Amino acid sequence: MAKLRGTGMAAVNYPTGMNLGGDPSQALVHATTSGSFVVTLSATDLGQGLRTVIGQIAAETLGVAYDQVVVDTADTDTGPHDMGTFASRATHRVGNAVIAAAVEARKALLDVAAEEFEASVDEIELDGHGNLMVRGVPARSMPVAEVASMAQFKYGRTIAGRGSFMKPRSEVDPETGAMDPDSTEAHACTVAEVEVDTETGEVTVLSIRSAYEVGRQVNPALVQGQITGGAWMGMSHALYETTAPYYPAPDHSPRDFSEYLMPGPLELPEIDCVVLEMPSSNGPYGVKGIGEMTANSPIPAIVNAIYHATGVRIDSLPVTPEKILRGLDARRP
Amino acid sequence: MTAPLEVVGRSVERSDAVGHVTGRTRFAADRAFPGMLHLKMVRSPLHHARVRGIDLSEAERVPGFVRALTAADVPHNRYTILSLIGVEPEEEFVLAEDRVRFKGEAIVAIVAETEEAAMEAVAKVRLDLDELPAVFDVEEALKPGAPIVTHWGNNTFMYEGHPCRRVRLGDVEAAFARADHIVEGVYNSSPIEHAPLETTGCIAVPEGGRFTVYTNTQALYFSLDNTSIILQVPGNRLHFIGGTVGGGFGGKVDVIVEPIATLAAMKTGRPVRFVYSRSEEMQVSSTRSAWRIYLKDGVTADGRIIARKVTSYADSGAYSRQTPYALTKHAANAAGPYAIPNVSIDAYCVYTNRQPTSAMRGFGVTMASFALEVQMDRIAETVGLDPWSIRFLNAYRNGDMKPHRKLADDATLIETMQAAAALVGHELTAEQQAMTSAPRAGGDPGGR
Amino acid sequence: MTVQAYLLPRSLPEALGQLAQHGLDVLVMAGGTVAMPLINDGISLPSVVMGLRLAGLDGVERANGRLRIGATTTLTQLLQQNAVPVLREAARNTASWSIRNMGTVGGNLFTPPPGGDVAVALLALDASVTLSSSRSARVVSLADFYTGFMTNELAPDELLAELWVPISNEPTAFLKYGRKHANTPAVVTVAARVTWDGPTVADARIALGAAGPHPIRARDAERLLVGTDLGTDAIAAASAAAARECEPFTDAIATEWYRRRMVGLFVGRALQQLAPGAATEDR
Amino acid sequence: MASTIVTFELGGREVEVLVRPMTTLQSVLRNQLGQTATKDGCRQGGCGSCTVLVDGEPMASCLLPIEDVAGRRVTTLESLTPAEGLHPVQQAFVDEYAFQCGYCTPGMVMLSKALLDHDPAPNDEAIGQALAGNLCRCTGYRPIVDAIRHASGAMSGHDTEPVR
Repeated sequence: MAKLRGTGMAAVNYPTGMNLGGDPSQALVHATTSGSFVVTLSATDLGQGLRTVIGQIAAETLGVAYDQVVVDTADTDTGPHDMGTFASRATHRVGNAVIAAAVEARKALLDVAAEEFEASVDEIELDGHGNLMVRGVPARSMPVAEVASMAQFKYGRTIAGRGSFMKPRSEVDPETGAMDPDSTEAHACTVAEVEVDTETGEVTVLSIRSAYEVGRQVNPALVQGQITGGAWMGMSHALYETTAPYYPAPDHSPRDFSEYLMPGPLELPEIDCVVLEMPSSNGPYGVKGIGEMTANSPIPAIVNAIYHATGVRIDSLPVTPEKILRGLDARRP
Repeated sequence: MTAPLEVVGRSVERSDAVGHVTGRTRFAADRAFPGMLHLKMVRSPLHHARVRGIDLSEAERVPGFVRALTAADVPHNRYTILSLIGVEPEEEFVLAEDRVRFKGEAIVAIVAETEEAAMEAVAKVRLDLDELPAVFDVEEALKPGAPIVTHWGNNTFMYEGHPCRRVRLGDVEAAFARADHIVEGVYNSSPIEHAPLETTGCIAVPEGGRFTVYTNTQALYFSLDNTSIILQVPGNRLHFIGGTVGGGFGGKVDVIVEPIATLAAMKTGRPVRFVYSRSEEMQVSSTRSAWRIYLKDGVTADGRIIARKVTSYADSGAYSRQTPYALTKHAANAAGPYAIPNVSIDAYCVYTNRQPTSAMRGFGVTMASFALEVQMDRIAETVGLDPWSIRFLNAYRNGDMKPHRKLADDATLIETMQAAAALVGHELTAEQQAMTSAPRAGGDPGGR
Repeated sequence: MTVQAYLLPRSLPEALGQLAQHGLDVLVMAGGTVAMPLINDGISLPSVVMGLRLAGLDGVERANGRLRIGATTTLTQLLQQNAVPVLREAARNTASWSIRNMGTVGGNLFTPPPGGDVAVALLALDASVTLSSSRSARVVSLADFYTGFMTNELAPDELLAELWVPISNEPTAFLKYGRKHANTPAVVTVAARVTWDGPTVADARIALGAAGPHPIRARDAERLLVGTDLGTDAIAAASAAAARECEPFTDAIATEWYRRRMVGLFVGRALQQLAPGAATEDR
Repeated sequence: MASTIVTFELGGREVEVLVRPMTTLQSVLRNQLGQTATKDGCRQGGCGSCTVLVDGEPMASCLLPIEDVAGRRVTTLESLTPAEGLHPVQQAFVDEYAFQCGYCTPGMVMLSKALLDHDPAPNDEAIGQALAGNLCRCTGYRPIVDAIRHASGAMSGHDTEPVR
């Protein structure tokens, strides 16, 4: 029994968002009289943590603490229009919309404070911990909650903001394909290490190590989560998954999780990554989308590593043990 | 933004963390309503067939049966997600009319008092089907005489008069003629299931002349607007509530359950629950397309790629759903993150008698990246370079024009590769270490 | 069909009586890990179901040189018994923890391939089963129990009540090869046992899972081992014979070609564990 | 079709339900008792999202007729969650970001709780073996394995830093 080891790499780019018929998102922000800010959206959270990062972006822009922001998503009676959560677009599009709404709401808040302090609005600042003050005069300070309450009960005003972001529609030139299909590009480079059993063709992925460039990480733990989960999904796509195991034949299509193969907790490789931040020109705080791309580079990196280990180049996914074994057989004297 | 960031960049606790670990997070199908009915679907057992008749008589006698819905009950029986943004033609049916084009296609919706009664009634619907020849391979589907899946006479989606999405930059044939090496590869993938742990589903509830639909869609307004079109009711009579989705990965952009569940709620005046079983999720719901990608590269002796020709076929299955857009997205990315002066891309969206395919995480790009990055290693081997060097040599930079004629402005491939090399301890040459993605001197060179 | 009645007998006689009364109309279920998914999905629409979980048929005990295993002994209970290493290995490699807490040894005999790993081990151990009806009880060798894909010796009025495993100290090996390291359907399962007469093999058992319509014996391979020293040549010959005589199938997990190849490989690997000079902990 | 009354213990309380024959424990919990922490991912015993403990042992509640549970002790995530704060396993899942969409999380927490009851200091192999029937499509499992190791430390009094 021989076990062969090999290393493979892949480098990829991935577009943020799309241009489908114009790609807009909207957000509304308003302050309650208790001083919390409600961000209202119709975008949904798929588990990537959209609500959390949108709350962070809103808090940053408003100049208040993260726990003062409530994100209310996914109700068409209350949330303004959104295209949906796909195409690595949500943090970028909704984030930009939320910044616009938060800027407007913040301005309304500062206006009330300025009036109350009898100061110019340019002199008012937020300390990020829930207080408004006249710059350089700590004595003239007031909690956001108090100003928000005053806006309603003393001045009869709303503290609210509207925001939208749209990537305009880009028609595709049918002859040349000229188009503007996305907003920015994130990048990844993955190195995978595998071990192949030459008698069974079985592949063990030993490690998946990647560098990602994602513009700006709003929440590094959530970025790490995408990278770790994506590396697993990429490995799963590379070696296991198919709804047509003998494509193009339609037979033997899996009906359940015992037939639909995916690696489990005993197949985990070492997963490691570094994340670079080179802010994009158009993302909120420089964000680029990485929700989708994390499954991409691991696939060719693993396939290239198998070639490096065995000399067998497999050009069809998934790379099953049988394909490798047949490839090894063809090379055996 | 020059001020230091306070909240952005911090790993704050997820706002849904406590909800998730306590099970209090409410998913769409975690709700129950008094008098709620259950919808189950009668599906085609054949890959391709003419529908001659539907006999509901036995099903109607099952205790708990409430009613059946067929194509005639659907006000606008066309299910074409992208019609919202003007993508034509309308070609899929909410419930099948005279023909079924894939195994699992919905034919009759059964609404019953309990799930068990609905399943029993489904089993008792008798279908009279005439099996038709079927096609399962993207290139077989394009041959003369292949069974035709669509209603317009061939098996490709038409892009403004072309059977494929085209990208053209420079002159690939001339560049092939002067290349030192021609490197070719054919790359295949098979369909992949999203496999979210929570299956696709919704509950439609009649409420005072309106319908509230609790759904796990990834795109509330896609779902609402499509439901409005299919049911021919104004959007203001629909109220869609989503929230946390139990895994999407693109599969829940399909708007597949809401229109029929809402119709059933309209017809019965009662809440209706329609949630896919796991086998429906596996065998009926959209998958990631299978791809076949032909790559032909012209390369100089020192490893520069001077021409790349890409011919791609995505297996859309029986209907379009989001796949026509996948090919456009594919075409914009099919040359990879490399500076190649001559590029020709033909990307075909091909119909077969397979379960329809749609969006999935990275769609249009994931399999392009697989093909391109294996091809890059082939090129490296052909010219005698290592895998890192071939990529550094050809990496795109800011200011380079991509094949779809957009100037690169956020390129960081070089920096990303440098970081990966450092992470794994791969030693780069001094030249590679010194490279950046900054625009080339003199702008985008025609003769780079 | 919506289930009209769920019978939960509290003893074997009660179960047999209910079975006699309902006959073919009753679906008998033990752990539910095979039947319940089909019922939940409306693929199986039984009117009357009999559950055996409370019928007192579980338990493992030694009696007269044999191990008696009650049919509804769960795989977890089997795993906790140290009596027979190969059964422990088979149970440990079946399904997931939750499913092992529910699935039963008796039920494993009715699990369609590529399932049924415990049955493979039992076959290699020359196990037999007691088939009881309200009229009588008969003991059938497991090797004679299966008659085809999802068919067997069980008459409509009979229940599989218990299993009998001869206790011996003969070396055994159990190997399951799947695409994952746990909770995985088998590409192939091999259980092997060798009886030595001094330095030569007196008798051998090689049982295969996922290599036929039900767990099967590789009888040609077994015969080829008798009289040999289980050396390299003998193992190679037996492996090749097993690969020839098995009847594997193609499913979502693997093709017939690949399974046949893996039968040869894993029969070889199992026999190597039993060969003289193999690491002693396997003996 | 005669309905029957079944009595069992749920989170320390005796509950009595009137059910049609062979209603599953999963269905009773979700549809009759409103305990929707127990999820519904496949009804085939294949995903682990409906894992509950019966007499302390993890089982797939989608495969368990409620009649079989009569008189037994059922523990769900609702019964595991303290009135205030979180169980150490829950806290470890929060600290390690051991979920994304959250749909597998209730089953994962129940399974992890059972594992640590049986083996207070499991190694990665033991964790992997135990978890192999509980699927997660988002995280790649690593954060879940880390959370269990972290919870193991916390519960044994050797409160460890989050692994991350």
